Amino acid sequence: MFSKLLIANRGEIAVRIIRACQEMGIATVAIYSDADADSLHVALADAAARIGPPPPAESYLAADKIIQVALDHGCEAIHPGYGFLSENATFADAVAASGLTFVGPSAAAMRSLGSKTAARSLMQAAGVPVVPGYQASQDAADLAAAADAVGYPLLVKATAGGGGKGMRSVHARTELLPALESARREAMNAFGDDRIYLEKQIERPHHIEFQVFGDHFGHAVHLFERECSVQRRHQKIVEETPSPLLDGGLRRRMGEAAVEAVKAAGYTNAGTLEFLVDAQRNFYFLEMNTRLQVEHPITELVTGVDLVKLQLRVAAGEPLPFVQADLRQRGHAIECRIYAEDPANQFLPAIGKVLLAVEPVGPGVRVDAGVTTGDEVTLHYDPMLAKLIVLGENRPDAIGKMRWALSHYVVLGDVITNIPFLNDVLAHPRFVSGDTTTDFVDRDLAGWQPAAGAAPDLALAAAAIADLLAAPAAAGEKSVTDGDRFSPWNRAGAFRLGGQ
Amino acid sequence: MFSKLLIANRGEIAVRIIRACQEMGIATVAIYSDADADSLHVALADAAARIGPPPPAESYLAADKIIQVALDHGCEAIHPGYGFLSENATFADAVAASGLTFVGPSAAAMRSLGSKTAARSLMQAAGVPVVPGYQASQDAADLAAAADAVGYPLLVKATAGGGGKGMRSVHARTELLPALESARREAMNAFGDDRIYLEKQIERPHHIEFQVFGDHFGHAVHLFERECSVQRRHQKIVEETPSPLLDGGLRRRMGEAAVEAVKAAGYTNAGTLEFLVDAQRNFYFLEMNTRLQVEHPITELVTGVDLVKLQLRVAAGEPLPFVQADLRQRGHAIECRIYAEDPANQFLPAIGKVLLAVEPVGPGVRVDAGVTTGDEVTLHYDPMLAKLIVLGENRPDAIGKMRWALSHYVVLGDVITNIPFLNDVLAHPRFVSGDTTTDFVDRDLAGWQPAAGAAPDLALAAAAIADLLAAPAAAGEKSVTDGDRFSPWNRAGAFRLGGQ
Amino acid sequence: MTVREFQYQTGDEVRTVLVEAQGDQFVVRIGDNVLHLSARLAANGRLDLELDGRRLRAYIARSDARRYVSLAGNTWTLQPPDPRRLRRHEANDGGSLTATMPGRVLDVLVAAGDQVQKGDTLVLLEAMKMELRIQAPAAGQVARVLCAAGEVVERGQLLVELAKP
Amino acid sequence: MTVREFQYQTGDEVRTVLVEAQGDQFVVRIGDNVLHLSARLAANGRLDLELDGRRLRAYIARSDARRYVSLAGNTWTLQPPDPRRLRRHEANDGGSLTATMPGRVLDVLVAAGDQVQKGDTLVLLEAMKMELRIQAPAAGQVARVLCAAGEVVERGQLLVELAKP
Repeated sequence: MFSKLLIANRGEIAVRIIRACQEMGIATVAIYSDADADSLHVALADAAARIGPPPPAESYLAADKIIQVALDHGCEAIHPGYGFLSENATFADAVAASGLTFVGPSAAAMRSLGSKTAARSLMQAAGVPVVPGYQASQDAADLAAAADAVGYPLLVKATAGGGGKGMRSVHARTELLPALESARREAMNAFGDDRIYLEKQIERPHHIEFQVFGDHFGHAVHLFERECSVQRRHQKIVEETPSPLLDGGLRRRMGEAAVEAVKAAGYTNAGTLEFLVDAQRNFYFLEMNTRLQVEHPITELVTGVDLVKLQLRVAAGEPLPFVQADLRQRGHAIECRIYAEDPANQFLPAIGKVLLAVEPVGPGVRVDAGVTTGDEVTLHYDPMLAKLIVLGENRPDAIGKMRWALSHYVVLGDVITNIPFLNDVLAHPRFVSGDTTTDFVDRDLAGWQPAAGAAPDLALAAAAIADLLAAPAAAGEKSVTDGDRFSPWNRAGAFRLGGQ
Repeated sequence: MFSKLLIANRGEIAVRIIRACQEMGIATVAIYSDADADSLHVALADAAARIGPPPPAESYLAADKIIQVALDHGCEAIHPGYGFLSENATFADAVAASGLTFVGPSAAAMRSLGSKTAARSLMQAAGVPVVPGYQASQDAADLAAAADAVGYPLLVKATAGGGGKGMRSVHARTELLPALESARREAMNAFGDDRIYLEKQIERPHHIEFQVFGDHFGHAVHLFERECSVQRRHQKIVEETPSPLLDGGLRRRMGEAAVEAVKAAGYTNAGTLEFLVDAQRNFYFLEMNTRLQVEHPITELVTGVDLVKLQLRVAAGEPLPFVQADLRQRGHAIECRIYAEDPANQFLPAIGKVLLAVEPVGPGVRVDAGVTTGDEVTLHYDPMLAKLIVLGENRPDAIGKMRWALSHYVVLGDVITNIPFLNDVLAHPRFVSGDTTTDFVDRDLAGWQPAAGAAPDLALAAAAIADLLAAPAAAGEKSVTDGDRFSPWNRAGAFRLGGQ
Repeated sequence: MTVREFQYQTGDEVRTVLVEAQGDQFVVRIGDNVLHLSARLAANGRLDLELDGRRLRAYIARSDARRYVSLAGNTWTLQPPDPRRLRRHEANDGGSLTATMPGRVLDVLVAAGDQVQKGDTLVLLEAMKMELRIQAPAAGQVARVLCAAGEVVERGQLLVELAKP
Repeated sequence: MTVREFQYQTGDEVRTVLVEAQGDQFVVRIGDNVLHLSARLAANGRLDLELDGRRLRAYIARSDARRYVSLAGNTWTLQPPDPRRLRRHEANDGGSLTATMPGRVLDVLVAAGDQVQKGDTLVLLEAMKMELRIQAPAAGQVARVLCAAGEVVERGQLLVELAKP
């Protein structure tokens, strides 16, 4: 096993990896941009190195600098987390070339499976159904012609993409060119690669993905599915496993297809095959993520496997410690992504200081947080504060536990969060019945507004009592009776601002 | 299901039950003594009622008052937790007589199985081996004669006992009478019942217990074992499951014996059969605890069953939702009891204010805490602050996780904790090899002293920097140079007390 | 008994709260509503309340100007009752385009005097690797451009003013 | 640069700590040891330290008189350097019996002037439902009894003084 490892990431996933390393006795080196000098992942690591200014291209995407830091600190491996450099084959090559271990698949496997377009070709060859699309050319005229052939509505997607970045939904030919341009710019900015491709939009699908794992001895398994149909802006916000849609037969067929694909490609380490499943339970391969997923914890909870530790073990050359038959799902897990964003305003990101974060604590409740009390949410990165994950005995139990946990998750400050929205998602009849498709949020929660409205009297009373307790009447302050309430004396309250 | 429930307990178990109720939508009523008015279980409940002054007899053992509070608040059930009234059949009868549901076994089953002596008789009749002993008389002369027959060393135990209270180890005849007297006084004080009995001391046994559960439809299952051999003052401090001692065959035989006993007695709800297992893997029934155990979470983590919720469901008349074949152990769970006590001074209780408690947070780490930042540990009750519980993929993984968690559990204040001791237990070769018998702490950790000793320079530096940051030089304070360091000006530090 | 007065703005309303304290018992008057509460400040910003036998846990945080209250899973931000603030909000009529998220101005595609059609993109904003188009809500003429490429803008900040056609 | 001086007692030693601060950089001198640290106070009493490229997380709590430090899983209590305190500790010679835990005195079984044998129980203490016997460490005569049944005593409080025989 490695004795020292660099984490080429930030936020909750860096924290998650650092903790796994600490348990395994692996020393950790964190990296940070100027925006993150005081953040949690930096505080928890054994050592930390500044990489550069806030923009990702100059910090968390600065491959050469990051590798140099790893070498300078005597690291033996680099864990890329998700996002940033995690699916960058050039980076994986450079890591290997510098004599370090990249915790993930080989660059070759990454190229053949990680590229959305190459993976589609590979799957088609292996007989796995794929979503109809076009990926032959980057030329605008070719793309326009192909779009007509595929038919609208369709999706413009970034070849190097993930997390909904560089993705645009196009409903008519007139929208195509602006969508191509905007998607390319966003893709270049996020991944340093502006290639795009087209994909037909499947009508109201479920988004269901399979976790796979391969080792260096030719063994591969899947760790079952994750249902990720609750999305906004093409990005998952609630995930669960098992999927309420799959039955044993479909689960087995999809899992076997996933394992076959992984074995055919000689894929090692953790990966995820995303599928769309339509109303007739046809499944279509969508893309492969050649890295750890954000939503990996729900798989950990129902399978009992620590995926980050397994990544490290497999990267260090250990064989998978189980075969497919050893694995089974137990209980029901749900993850909610706690974002700094405003669900009442197109889910646009919010920024500000987190003055107080109180994470829920209880049996079966797990919080993977990257941001906590005192931290600043800035413009520069993904606005996810934390992942709230629960394991229940079954789906209703897990929903009850998640609603409890959401109601007990306190985030105070100028930063707006999606917690009240998530609570309404969990309470929605379509979610409760397990009948969510990827258009659920757009269709059924359009125009969502927080129920809270103006502060009720009890909240005002609480604020006033807290203000009073924070600044009790000064020793010299004149005592005033009820009748005197408008005397200037009792206007010296801690929160007396402005006039009436 | 109940709509409102009273929790006749305090501390972490009251908190645990309140949280389960909140998830299930059951309103909660807490009770408290004057010593607990500001404690966590009171803060979390939907309503709370003062019962009386701190002594248990006037508060948490005041059965009539507690039942009256439950009636006044419109409760439908009472959960007794563990300790206090949880194994008091008279209380269970009184609860039932007042029209409320007692969350636990019937008073009849409690009498036949909960009494240590009645249970021994019942087990003997059912062919389950019991530890040789004497329980025929309370007369001192009879007991002395019986002690000679059983042979020394032996144990004096309280008939109503539990948690090591009212228990004395007697190595020679001269020690018997003082031990009887003292055990009786402690038993009377703790349980309101001063009856005692004698039991032969099995040489260096493992203490292994089985979790059982019965419903009102004649179904009963076991939820596997808990290895509880790490004890001090006859009280468990570290528990784990699976037991490193049991193999599949012994586990099955013990589990079947446990289920048979439960079925024979018509036992309902949660219970635990404690066994001693000697070096030859003979097992002897020791006693039955007719309630939830402190260490129930490790069973929850490896079986995926929420025992508190199951208690509530079974008490409300629901059938067990599984059969024996559905249950299996997955992973390895360990619990450490975090006590306010001084392991370097006979594990004697410590008191004081917890100025800061920071519980470890991470995947597979669970903290069931009853005491947290700002709480006062008083003289009056059991000095357990919290239970630290981890679930690992296997035993070495769980040990690594527990050591990580112990190292990240911060408790600051005058209150001394056993955390450094627990860390040394987990690191001990006998624990690591799974070879702990009930004399482990006394034999292998006798004379334990904390490694910490006097504060190292880095700790002093941290204190000084914190003091400086807490009280930076006042605006009017004269700036002094290095050469002036002994000028009175820079002696105005926040922590300047006394002279040299 | 000492009475303290506090004022908070929530939504568009300014509310006056009068508090009398006696030990851990409080009488709070808000308009005609009189609440008899017991309250105790615990660690970590938690305020334990009891009202008519019902216990509640509030969490309170404070910045210089604002109060943040969490109660039963909901969160409210209380503003200081600043009349200028109120007026500024009201000034946001349909002819002005404000930043709907905090971010960096990627590009300004119009200049003062330009004629624009409904749906035309006026400004491109970016934050957290996400791009957002600020589009014209109706046809009109650009009266003023109040931002420049590269500038960091706050949520609600005025970016472009349109003159009605 | 401003230098501040702090004194802490740990174990039996009083240590003097000199701290120079410049922003988040600190030079700490303890005896001959000079530490160059960067430090930042985070939420919840956490102090993030960096020393020679190694990052450490300390937690600090303070009462009126004491400082409590947690570092790498260990905890230390720092006392104020009070010379009277030191003397009182030293006065605890073998002839005095102190409470080994805080608790309530259940019973006092001896009176001043009594002859006792080694192992005789002098006082019964009780706390958290646990009973503890305070026994004579050697034969001798009871010089003074300093507690009474029902009294609540602190850990370390003198209960009985024995005169050496």
